[in-house]
Amino acid sequence: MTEKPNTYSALSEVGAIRENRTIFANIKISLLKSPLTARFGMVVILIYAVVAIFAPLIAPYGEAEVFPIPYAPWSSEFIFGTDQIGRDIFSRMVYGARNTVGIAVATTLLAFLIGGSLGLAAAINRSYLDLVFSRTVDVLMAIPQLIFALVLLSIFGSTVINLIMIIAILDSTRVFRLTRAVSLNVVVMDYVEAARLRGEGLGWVMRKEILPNILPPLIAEFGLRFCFVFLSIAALSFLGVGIQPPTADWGSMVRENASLIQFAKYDLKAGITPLLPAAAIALLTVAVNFVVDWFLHKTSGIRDE
Amino acid sequence: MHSIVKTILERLGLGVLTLFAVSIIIFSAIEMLPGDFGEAILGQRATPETVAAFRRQLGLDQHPFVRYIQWVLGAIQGDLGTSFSGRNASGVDRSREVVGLIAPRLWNTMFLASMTAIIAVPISLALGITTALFRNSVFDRSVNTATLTTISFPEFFVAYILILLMASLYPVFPSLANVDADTLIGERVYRTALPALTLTLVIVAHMMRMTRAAIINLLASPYIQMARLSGASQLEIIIKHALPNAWAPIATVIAFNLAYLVVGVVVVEVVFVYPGIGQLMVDAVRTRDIPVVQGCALIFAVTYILLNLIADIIGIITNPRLLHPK
Amino acid sequence: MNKKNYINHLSGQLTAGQIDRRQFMMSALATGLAVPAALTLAGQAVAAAPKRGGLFRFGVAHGSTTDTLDSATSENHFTLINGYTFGNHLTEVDNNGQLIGELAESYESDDAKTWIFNLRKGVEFHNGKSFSSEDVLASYGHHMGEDSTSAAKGLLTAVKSIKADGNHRVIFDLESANADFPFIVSDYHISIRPAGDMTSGIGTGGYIVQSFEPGVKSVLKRNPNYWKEGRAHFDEVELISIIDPTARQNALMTGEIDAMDRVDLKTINLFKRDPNINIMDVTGTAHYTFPMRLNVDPFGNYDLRMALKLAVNRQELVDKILLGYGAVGNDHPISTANRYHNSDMPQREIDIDKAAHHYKKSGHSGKIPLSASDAAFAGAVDAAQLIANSASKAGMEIEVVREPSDGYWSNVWNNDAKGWCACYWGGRPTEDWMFSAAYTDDTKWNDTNWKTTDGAKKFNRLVKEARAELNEAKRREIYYECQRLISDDGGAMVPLFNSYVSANSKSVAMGEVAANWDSDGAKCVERWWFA
Amino acid sequence: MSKDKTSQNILLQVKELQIEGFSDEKWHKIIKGVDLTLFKGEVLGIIGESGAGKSTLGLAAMGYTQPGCRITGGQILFNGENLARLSESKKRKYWGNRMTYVAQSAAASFNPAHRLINQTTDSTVRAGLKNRNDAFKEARKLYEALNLPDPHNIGNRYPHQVSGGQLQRIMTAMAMSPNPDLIVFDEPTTALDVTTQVEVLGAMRSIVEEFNTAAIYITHDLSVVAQMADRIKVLRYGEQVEEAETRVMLESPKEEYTKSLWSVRSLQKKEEVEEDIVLEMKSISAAYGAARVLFDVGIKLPRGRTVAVVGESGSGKSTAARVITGLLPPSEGSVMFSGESLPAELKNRTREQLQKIQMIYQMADVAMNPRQTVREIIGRPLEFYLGMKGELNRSRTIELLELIDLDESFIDRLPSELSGGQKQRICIARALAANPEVIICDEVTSALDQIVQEGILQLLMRLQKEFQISYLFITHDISTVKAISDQVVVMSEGKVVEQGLKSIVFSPPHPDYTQLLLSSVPEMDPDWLTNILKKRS
Repeated sequence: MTEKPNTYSALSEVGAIRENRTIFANIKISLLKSPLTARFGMVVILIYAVVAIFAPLIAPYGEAEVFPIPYAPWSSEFIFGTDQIGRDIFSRMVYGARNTVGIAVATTLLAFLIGGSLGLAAAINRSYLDLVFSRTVDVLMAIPQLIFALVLLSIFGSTVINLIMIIAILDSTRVFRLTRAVSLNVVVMDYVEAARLRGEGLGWVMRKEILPNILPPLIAEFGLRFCFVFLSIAALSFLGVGIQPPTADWGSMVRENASLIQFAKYDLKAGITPLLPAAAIALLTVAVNFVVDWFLHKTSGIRDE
Repeated sequence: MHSIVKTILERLGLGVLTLFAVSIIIFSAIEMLPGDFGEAILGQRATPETVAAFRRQLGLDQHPFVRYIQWVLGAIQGDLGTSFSGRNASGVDRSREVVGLIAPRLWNTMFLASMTAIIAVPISLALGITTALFRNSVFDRSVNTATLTTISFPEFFVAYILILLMASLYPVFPSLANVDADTLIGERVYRTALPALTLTLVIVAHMMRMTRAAIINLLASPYIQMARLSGASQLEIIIKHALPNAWAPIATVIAFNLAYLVVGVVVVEVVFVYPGIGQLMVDAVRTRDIPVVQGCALIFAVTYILLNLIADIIGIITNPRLLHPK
Repeated sequence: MNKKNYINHLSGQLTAGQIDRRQFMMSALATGLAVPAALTLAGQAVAAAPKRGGLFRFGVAHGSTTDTLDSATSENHFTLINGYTFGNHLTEVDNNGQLIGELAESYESDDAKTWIFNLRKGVEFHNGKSFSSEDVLASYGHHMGEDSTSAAKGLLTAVKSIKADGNHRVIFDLESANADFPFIVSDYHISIRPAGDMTSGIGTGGYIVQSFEPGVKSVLKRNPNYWKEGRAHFDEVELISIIDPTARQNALMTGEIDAMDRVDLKTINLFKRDPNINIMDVTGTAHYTFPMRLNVDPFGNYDLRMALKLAVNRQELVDKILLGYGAVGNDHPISTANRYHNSDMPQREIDIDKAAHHYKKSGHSGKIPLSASDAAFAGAVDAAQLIANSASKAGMEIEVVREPSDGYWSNVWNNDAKGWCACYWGGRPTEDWMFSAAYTDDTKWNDTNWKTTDGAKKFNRLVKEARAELNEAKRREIYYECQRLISDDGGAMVPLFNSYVSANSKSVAMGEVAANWDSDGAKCVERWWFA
Repeated sequence: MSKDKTSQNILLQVKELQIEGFSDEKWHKIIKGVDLTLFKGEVLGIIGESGAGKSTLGLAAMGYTQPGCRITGGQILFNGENLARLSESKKRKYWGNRMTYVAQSAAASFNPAHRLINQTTDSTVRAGLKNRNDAFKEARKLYEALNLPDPHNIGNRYPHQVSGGQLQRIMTAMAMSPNPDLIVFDEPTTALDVTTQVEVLGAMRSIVEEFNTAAIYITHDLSVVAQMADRIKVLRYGEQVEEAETRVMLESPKEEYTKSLWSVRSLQKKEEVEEDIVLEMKSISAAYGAARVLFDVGIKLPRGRTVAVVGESGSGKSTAARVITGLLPPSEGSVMFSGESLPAELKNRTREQLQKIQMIYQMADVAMNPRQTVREIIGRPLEFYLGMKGELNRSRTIELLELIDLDESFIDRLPSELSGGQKQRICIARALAANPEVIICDEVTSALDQIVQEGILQLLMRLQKEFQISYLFITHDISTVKAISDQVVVMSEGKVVEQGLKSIVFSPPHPDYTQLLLSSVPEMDPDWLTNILKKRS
């Protein structure tokens, strides 16, 4: 009984039960198997994307085109009526998709770029970098965000660029914490040690070894943060420093039309008007989170029966 | 217990450093804002003479560095200075102590925050636990969707909807929460109901989702399988086996949201005309009333630091590994 | 000078049933009032017989935690109303826009340079101190002098000295003649307070401050010893600062407050539908302007200024920015609510051809920057865009520059860095006051820098002349010419006069409403009552 | 050990059981129709390699399926009731009452938030079998019976306050507390060191005998099951291979597969002497912060030879590897490479120095980035050290794959698409790619099944011959040491206990520790445990 079992060879060893499929095939299977909520979310996101990209083709009128009748009622000419200076609300909703989602994406991307890279660096270099970054973030988080944003916007002027930069920087504190926390779990992995033993630099370790493995929670967080940018913009515009007109963004549109809601008992449609941009935000938030939940669920491998 | 005391002392030490940093940042930010108190107060009516007079009286003609040092020296001795408003050369100096200005508003803010917390925390925990228990059920999905919807509405909008429903269409609660120091507690609760509900809707989603996630995260642990195999029911598993180990992340989220209730509710304060500390700080920023801004910022930072510290302590107390080291 | 007071007095008697209608008419006509006017007055007085009592809650659109009871730094409408509620001034503007004595029973001057104010006797401050000339001296001292930080400091620079002549007479000596000086002393900053206590909210007014929470509310109780008759009807008053318009309107609709100022024009048509609410709009003296600085290129050019003035569609601005709640302006700051509004001058209308003609003549080309921010007035950016839109038809390219709200008044307005911007003027009760606030060559707020042209020189000369002129007809003539000069040659584009739009519950009653400030001249608390 | 094997004495009967598991978006069969019969008071051993479905079967015996699994056919009759059909709430009445479970990792299976005695008695009290006080008393008796130190107070501790071996015994006490009819032991000693394993096995066996409880004992280690079971069932790919009484099975296995399992280690390297020392640890002491872990350790690695460092967990053998690689600079001493002193810290070493010493890890799973393909994993050192790019890189990668008995078809796979053995081979290829002179192998076979282990060891030996690579082979497994080493270093508590040529170290006389270590390795003899316990007591 000394001979090797004839059934054995390294080549024929059976790996985990997994077929070797192309990425495309995997995506297709995932989509087919996705729960209803995730599909709903994806459809909604797709519609938003289409609307945002083709806004000028879809919107019946221009973003800043002014008509003589302010607050025109709902009609075939103006589907959702016009706003306080006579701009078509539907057209502004459509352009709003582009501006709002665009700004939100830009802001969130920037926040993740800053928070993510600093968080990663802190997690890898656990000495002085970590100390400096973590303490700085502590300090920033101890300052009320909204009021700080207000102050910064007043200092630098509330242009779209500044708005994006400031919200991104303030938001990046949370991204930093998350990235650092999840990276710490990855940093202790042997393959990271292997890369360091090989003599790889910080940049390579961050980009190639850690980043791909912390993406799922980051993407999930991205979904949430992304939605909160709308809210930050809405809150800032409530305090008077949001996106400047005539740029249509949903947060400011809610703000501009919010007072109509109190008159729902006199004019239901007018009362509903401010709900439209709010609902647009809510729908996107819910949709994004449905997809994110599903994605997290898939990637984390947690089976909750 | 030794480790807890050590942690607390360490955190408090760091907290003091954080306060320093916060005060420097806030001070420089306000310095960088265009204009000063005189210009802000006088607005269109400002003349170089009156503005100069203001600057002289308020000591704004000194170098910012000197002013900051003076402020810090005062703050260390517990003197947060006096508000710029009300100071005057002629007549009596009726400038208000920053502490006196902040105290009643802080009490209001704390009252609203506590009231919201009393409503929101049990609801979030209950929802978090039940959704974890019935995960992926219709109940779970509808609670998730509902809470997501509420957080995706801007705060002021939630407030308007509540006003419409509960003050205008069906007048249950007042739409103004204008309380003052003499308001009796019952009246206060009644007047604060709508802002508290608004904030509840705003924060429940976050806390509930995190509670749910923290519990579900633990459900994959081997000891949960062990508990099941020792005959524990689903509810028992979640309450007795998962929850005790989930307190640390839950406490962190609750602390974060409570801090938000104290520092971040300026919009709700405006809508309900609630005399809280957020509005005070925004006004002070607008008028460049630096001592008041600094005072508010310190209060906020202290709140944030203390709440986080409490969350950490809860994390230690509920974790035998940290509470009873080997 | 005391005609108005007398009529008020009569009205009070009529209301209280002390005299009958016929007596009232007789006495009123005896003062020289026209019959219809007297009839109206009598009708008002009877129909709206004021009743004593109740708690009046007023929602104010302003209010800041930095507010104080010191009138010197009164910066917003909250402190303005609050100040009028507990304090009095030497004179007041009544609800017809007439100046009447308040704490000064009467006032006189021979040369418009030395003004004598005869003070009312038997008036007591809330703290029991009786009112006398020392209080006037102290109160004025509060706003004058090098160290004063009062916003009224600029108004009183012309005062050379103030002397007391006995306990109830004060003599003001001015640097130069000013026929409108009695108007100036009605300015809301110059409240009369007891000597030695300018800041704690002790006044002689109809209400006594019970508590004051800056930026939140002010609670006041009726002054049982109020000297003014037929005023201060409510027992208690709460002024509540509600900055958010939606919250304010909600509060009114849900009965949390009884009246409010600054109705949100955007929703006014819906708001009107509430059956329990009255909307009130009054054309006042407040106006929106777009000052062009003559010392900044290219606005020194008369033709360019004229081209721009002709290229504005004023009616569109009224319709869209004010939703009709306002009136078109004629490029000068004098409102129809003022005494000497030039009604002879034709209204300037949009005239693209003429504008194009002037533009061509100016020789200018390229973009013309126009700075705006909603800090100037609500809808300023929209208004600027509408102007840009109509001017483009005349071939002018206006570039609207959005400026940050914060610090707008320091960094944009009245600043040589910006040649043209949006601006708001609250209006002044007199022509001279308005002119000397923003148009004469000696004011720091001359936001157009219109000083050196021939028109400006003439204007400045005329204003000085009018100040010393006590003859009404002559003053009218001079002021008509002043308005023409500003409108034609000046740097100001004044396309809009905004109305004060406020709302109140139908349970609140009032007489004729003043136009000099929002909320019945900011004296609604003193003047209104519960029906 | 005679048992009454009449049908009324049957405790558990599993018939034609089929279980499926869900993965990769599909249901896969895990258990393919297995029968099982267990009599009262009998211990059944289930043995098989990873993926054989032995744990799934063990849990299914309790009517329990793990999340993501489902029973698709067959019956599980416990005292005549079919557990496969019962709702979970009904099954709960059995769990923790009539049937209990002892998990592989006691450290992870105790709830960190509760005291041990509460957890020990939890199910007993819940089932209403005893009141709290009695249950506590009973538990303390069990602790005593299981030879736990301070049995009266140990229950008041929290899980993290006691050692792994003690935890495993407390978990046994927990399983015994309700005095069940059936206990399922799921690899209960796999995570323990050999010296601890002996004690735990002894304690478990005696208590099962004492209470006459029926048990299912699941393990992959034949010599362990030989000590515990009355009967042994061999599983493979979810199917039964064969089943027999323990002694019968050990002496005459019928199936080819069983025989191959029995064959254990055929591999035996002949030791060779070499004077040329490529790597040397010179009186190294090291510490993690204040905790000193290495004391004056000196190890010499001859060129082209294998030095096995053997010891139990906490002996400092892995720390030694960290010192050599520069991850942990020593507090004293130095590391010499080819006669030259290496910089203590990783960041001060040159690329050439790094290239010469490569490392292979125990868990191939976490040693490879799960998001990188085989080509990236192997190609990176080629590019990094040797500057190979593009086609050159690819062809060298394929060469390396062939060298480790894999082929080109693997080049675009992700680690998750490989088996355990294949993963470890890829790790070897990655180390090889750098053209190293020394490879540190840290427990590289301990996570693998026996057969696979053997393949890996053979590969390593072949590579050593071909490329004259020196191995520093860290392991706790004596048979592996015997298989591969030329020299042996025995470590304990941070010190070198004994070192020298394999033949010398493995032949008596031994120092005490070596003796304990060697004698604790279970043998295939069913009486081994009885004998060794007797000898030690």
